[in-house]
Amino acid sequence: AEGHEKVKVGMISTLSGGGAGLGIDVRDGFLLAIEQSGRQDIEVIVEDDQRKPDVAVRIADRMIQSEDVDVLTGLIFSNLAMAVVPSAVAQGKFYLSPNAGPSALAGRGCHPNYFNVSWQNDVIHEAAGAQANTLGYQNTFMLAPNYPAGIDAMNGFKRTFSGTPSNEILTKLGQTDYASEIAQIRASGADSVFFFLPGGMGISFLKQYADSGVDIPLIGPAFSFDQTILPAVGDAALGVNNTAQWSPDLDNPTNVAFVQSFQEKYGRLPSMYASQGFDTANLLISALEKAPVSDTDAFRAALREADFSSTRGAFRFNTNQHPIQDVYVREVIKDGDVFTNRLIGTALTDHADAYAAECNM
Amino acid sequence: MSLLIAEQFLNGIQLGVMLFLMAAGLTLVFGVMGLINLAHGSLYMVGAFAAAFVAANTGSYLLGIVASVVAAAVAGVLIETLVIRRLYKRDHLDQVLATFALILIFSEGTRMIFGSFPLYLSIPDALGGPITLPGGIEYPLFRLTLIAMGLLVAVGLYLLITKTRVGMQIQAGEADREMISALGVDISKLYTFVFALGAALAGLSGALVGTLQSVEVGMGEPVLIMAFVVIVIGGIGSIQGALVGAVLVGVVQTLGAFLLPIWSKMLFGSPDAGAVLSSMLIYILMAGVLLIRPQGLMGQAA
Amino acid sequence: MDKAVLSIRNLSKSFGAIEASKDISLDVRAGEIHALIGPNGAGKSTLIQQIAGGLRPDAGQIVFQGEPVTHLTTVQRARLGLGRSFQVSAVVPDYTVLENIMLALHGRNRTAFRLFSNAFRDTALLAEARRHAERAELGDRLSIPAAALAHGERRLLELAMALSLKPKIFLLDEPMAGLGNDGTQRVTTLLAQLKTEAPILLVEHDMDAVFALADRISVLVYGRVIATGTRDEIRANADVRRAYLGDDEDAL
Amino acid sequence: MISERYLNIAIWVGVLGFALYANFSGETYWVTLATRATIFAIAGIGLNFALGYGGLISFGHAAFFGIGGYAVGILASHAQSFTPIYDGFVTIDGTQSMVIAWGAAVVAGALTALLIGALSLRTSGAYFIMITLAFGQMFYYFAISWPAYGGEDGISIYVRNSFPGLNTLVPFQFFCLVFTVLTIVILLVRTMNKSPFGLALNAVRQMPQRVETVGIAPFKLRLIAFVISGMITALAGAMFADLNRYVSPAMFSWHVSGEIMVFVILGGVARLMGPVIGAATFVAFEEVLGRQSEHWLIYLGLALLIIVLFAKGGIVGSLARRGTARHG
Amino acid sequence: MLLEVRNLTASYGPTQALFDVNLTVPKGRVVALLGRNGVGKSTTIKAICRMLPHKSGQIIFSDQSITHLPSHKAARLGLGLVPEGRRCFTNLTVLQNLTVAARDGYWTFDRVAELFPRLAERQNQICATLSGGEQQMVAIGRALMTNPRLLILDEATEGLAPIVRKEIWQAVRVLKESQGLSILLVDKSLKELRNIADEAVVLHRGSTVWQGEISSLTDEMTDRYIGV
Ligand SMILES: Nc1ncnc2c1ncn2[C@@H]1O[C@H](COP(=O)(O)OP(=O)(O)OP(=O)(O)O)[C@@H](O)[C@H]1O
Ligand SMILES: Nc1ncnc2c1ncn2[C@@H]1O[C@H](COP(=O)(O)OP(=O)(O)OP(=O)(O)O)[C@@H](O)[C@H]1O
Ligand SMILES: [Mg+2]
Ligand SMILES: [Mg+2]
Repeated sequence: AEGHEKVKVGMISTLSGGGAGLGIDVRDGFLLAIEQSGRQDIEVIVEDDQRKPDVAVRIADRMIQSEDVDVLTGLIFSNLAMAVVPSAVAQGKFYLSPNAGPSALAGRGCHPNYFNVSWQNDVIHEAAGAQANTLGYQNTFMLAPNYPAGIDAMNGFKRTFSGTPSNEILTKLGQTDYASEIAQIRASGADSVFFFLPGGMGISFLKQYADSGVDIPLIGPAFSFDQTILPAVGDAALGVNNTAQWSPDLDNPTNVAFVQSFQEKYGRLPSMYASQGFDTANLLISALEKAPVSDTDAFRAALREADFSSTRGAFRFNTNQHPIQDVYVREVIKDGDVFTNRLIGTALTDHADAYAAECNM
Repeated sequence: MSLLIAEQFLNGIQLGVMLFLMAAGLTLVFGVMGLINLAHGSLYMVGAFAAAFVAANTGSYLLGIVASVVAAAVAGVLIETLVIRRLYKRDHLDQVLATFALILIFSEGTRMIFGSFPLYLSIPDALGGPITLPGGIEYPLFRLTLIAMGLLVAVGLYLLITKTRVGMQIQAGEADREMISALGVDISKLYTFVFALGAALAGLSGALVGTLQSVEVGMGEPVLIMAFVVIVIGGIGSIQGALVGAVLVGVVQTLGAFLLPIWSKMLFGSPDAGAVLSSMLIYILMAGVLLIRPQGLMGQAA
Repeated sequence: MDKAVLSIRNLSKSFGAIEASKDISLDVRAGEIHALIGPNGAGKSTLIQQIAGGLRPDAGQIVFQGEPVTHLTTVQRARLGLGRSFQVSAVVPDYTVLENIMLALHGRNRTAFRLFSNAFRDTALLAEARRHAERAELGDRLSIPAAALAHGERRLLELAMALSLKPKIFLLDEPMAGLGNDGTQRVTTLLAQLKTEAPILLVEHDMDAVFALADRISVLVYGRVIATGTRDEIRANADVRRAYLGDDEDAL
Repeated sequence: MISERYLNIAIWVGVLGFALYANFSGETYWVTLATRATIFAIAGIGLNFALGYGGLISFGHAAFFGIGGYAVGILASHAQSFTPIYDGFVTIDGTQSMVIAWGAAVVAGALTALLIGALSLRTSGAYFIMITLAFGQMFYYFAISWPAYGGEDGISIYVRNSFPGLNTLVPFQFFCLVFTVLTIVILLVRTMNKSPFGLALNAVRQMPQRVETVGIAPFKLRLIAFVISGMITALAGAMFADLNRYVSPAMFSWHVSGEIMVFVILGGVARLMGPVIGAATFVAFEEVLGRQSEHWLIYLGLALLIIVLFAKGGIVGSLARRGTARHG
Repeated sequence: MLLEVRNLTASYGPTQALFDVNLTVPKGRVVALLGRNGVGKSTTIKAICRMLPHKSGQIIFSDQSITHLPSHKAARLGLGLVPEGRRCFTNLTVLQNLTVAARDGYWTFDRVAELFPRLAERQNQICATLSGGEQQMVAIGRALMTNPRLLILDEATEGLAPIVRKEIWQAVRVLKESQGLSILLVDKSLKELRNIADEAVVLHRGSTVWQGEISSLTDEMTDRYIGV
């Protein structure tokens, strides 16, 4: 990066194929913050990874080898992050994660150039466990797809949950019919259902659950209740408690301004992913104000300070450069014609992930 | 427990009929015309999107369903006359590649029109909620409707293929296109019709099943693979086979996902092995069936 | 009888209710052409297939050069020297005449699983292939793909492949079908020569050829051998006339 | 129309020339792209051996690609964490050596192909297509849900494996290695196709009953071809792992099987260099179109469609007449 | 004149198979197409039935040019083809094969069954498993059931037992006499053809060399062009 003053940011995100909605929101939030900063010296190159690890790697190679970017960001999915991040940071680039937080990168695999601006994967589920305690649930029926993030979800929930799970079911990744699981839920006698089913799986499950007539309350991470998905689920999601580090009605000035300007610019409500993209960009800008990216150590220190005002309120980095933050509980409501979330409480305060101790940096 | 197993068995059959419905269009196009149409899933998606779009704008679910059939059939006619028609004489390979290309075009095209976010399509009030079956099991009415539709389609297709001359002509066309045409049958027009019918069925099932699931770009892909699995297990060219295959897959999948983790927990103290196995189960089933009967359950020996 | 190269003993085969072979016994002796005739659907091709190994008999024995071969696969039988031609031409369509014959030669020499030598390097083998082609009067069609041959020429190629296997017996299913008059003539001459190399079991509907060539004839009707004998015996046999030849003398 | 032989040489020179040019003009990333294309080409050549010559339309070659990748990934991950893979009466350690890891990948590919082939080759036609797809899917779901090696998160190989005498981290050196392998594979396949085995294999595609009656067992022919094919594709998978320094279940997905098939058909089925030009074209499309628009897949789709419909015999087929007769 | 072919040429890809074929089939006559193996008899028939892309020349069927018609339209005008190599629909049953393209007229399943009792016996058997001769019967029956005005038989008696062949020739004679059906046929047995055909067309290397009454075909001609 010697010589030129510009900062090049390479954003690799999922913009086509399944899961594109998430990537698009991260990108839009990120670009909004850059635009609002008015800084012309930040050049953002956006590329689509199609949710394929090898494509992400190829783009990362190009950004590093030929476009000479300084900072990488944008990946949505943990498996893509695992494909790109280790080798990118090994080559001396900075990586700011706007969404994925695999445990491998939070614990033993942590790296001085890797910063997570969203959450470690387990955290949102830990909050759900805590909320289950608050609601007095004793035996919760647990449901998640059979892949690492699903297993992390189960573990995260159980880490804070003080009752005993009535059953834990790992479904096939990409499953679309849940009649069988719903029958088991009905027969289980559980007092609540915790589920982590991102994307289309969650939509299918919620619709079918609502139609089945089973009325055991649901609880889950925000992923199935986010603004990218809610319009497609509709009534079926109403009233469900879900946990997230952000909510559109969080009452702090940064957030109020963010929600309003995002709506103005893009004509839709921002999602949690949009807020993460926005925060990531603001973190970057805050650090650039203190040190040029070419001065690696100073820039890294500046990032570590996290001297920016986050849409989610208080934000600081732990030793493993993952956030310490509050995680909230939200409830799905219908506001006029629009389905959205309302803040109803805080599940975890100043919460840090469970892997920080394993990270020796 | 045994009551739950009984209910799961029912769920399996229900899933099976739903799979048949998803596979119905493909049964016609792949099973009878012998065309490997990877774009089947795209037509399924077209149907679902058309239904969601029309239902949202008119407020009528029924109109949405009609739209799904029409849109998919129109797409079918277009695909057939522009692309597929040139491929009958080619081998399976070119068909695979061309229809693979169609998947890309349809998926991205849909995304260009509707964006990347899932669409809303929900069960109409008249069909919503569970009803109580004799025997005391509560079962969603909409699922029962799907079963009825699936069976209806099965019977209709069966009659079309085996009892009508059109059905015979299609099959003859698969064996020797040039010859059936030399005997005076306009096989091109017939194939366009059949392909459009297959597309319409795909679209219909996309709308119906999409109502229960999520309407999003890419929703057709798992359907595509499942549909192929179902048809191959049943035996290519046999409607009854496809139905039997679908129900077998449905039951094995449902009971497997239910029982394997339980057994694995009893045997090894952890449900993991069972969960791993159950996610591979239908493919194992398919490989197993083909090893014992290389031409599928009801297929004719080549 | 002592010189039977191939003996079929009490062979039976049914497809559901259709009994295609019923307790068939017959011998093919060294040096003879044994013709197998009979109405359509009598079970001739089915019998040939059972001998060649494509179909498994329900009951009975096939003895080839004194060894029972009933349990062997087609490939194993081909290697023992059962050379077969098909009723419907089955040559490799994209291959030229020469390539088709070379394929047969590599099969015969058991060199087909050599991965790293050139199939066309061996000049002796190439010369042999040309010889076989010439015998089947395809000498000037060597580099024509089989698909582009006329129907009749394809039959000749079929024969050329069979004879290049140097079999111990030829099983020929309607080699004259589709041949014109001169073609039939040529094949007739060729077969007459071939029988000195190995006996022939010949299925054919061309009675001129059969009566010109066959040393003995067996007549199959509804899966059963109703008569075996010399040409004259068969020609005179009333049952055969009724079931197969028809009474019209001048058609023969 | 030019002779296929010259076209083949032109393709070979073209790929090499592109990489040389890229390297000496400092476009490191283009070298990486050329490496990617070369590796895909090898995967395609593997498939082409079964599909083009043997008529075995496998829709499950991702299984071999993935197995090759995982062989390298697993060995490397054990080497990185200094834990043995197996510690019974013998101890098997991981390795960071390409020679050993790639060799292991080829052996693993052969064994997998032997297993899948022995079972699948009992079927034919569309059934074969689908049963190979089923096996591919089995591997895919197994890899995703089996937690030992990362599940869907895959395995990161932090440092590319090493090769004696080379610094494999230098993109151009790695390219040279991969390109040499490609050249050897091409020559091997060419030899095998002209051998008696090739003669019989190409025949069994068209007329199996004939091959049988000349005393050659079709099943054995096909199985050998399938195993060779699997080995070549597994080798490509191994190199792909080293290229990306990462393996994941995505390598097993049916999209990968489809893409490998696209290389073959695009370039020209049963053409020696078909997969090479097919893979190169695909990588170029992906790169050029991918930068144009978020909706680049639609253009890729259209391009593929036009090629299938109007360029019969793929790129090689429409540029070159059939190579001279075998005994030419 | 029911069928008239003028200066027909045709190719398979780069190789030309027909150079200059001329022939006529008058109404109610049986015309034999003669020539050695590979001279282009089957190619001529394929061209008439519009199964080969058109090259040049004219094909006129009952006063209408069919030179550019697609094959199914030509067939509907009344061409009934029994192709070389039978080409039964192997995945259909005998009964289905016969009815799949049937058109109304004299020929019904019952009449075909009378001609070939074997087919009635096997009506529900899948064609793939029929014997060669049985398949040939299906091919003939199938063409008859389209009730054509011109029946085209390309080696239709190939592989049939002598007794069946005689029956077929007998039937052909009946068709001609009782129904005035016109017939174009290729067969290898000149002896049998002489008994039934009225006229002959002789092809040599893709060109017509002679057409006339079959009775006036000289031995010299047959020696030279057909080979007896
Ligand atoms: N797989 C099968 N299933 C049912 N029937 C069969 C099968 N194979 C053959 N057949 C029947 O067995 C009988 C004998 O058939 P085969 O082919 O041996 O006759 P063929 O004597 O060779 O007659 P042709 O002279 O007409 O060729 C026929 O009636 C045929 O329909
Ligand atoms: N599909 C094809 N591709 C290329 N050439 C062909 C093809 N079919 C036939 N030919 C060639 O065209 C010429 C005429 O063939 P055709 O089949 O018309 O002959 P025929 O007179 O019917 O002979 P036969 O009596 O053997 O049936 C032959 O030289 C043959 O090699
Ligand atoms: Mg026969
Ligand atoms: Mg002919």
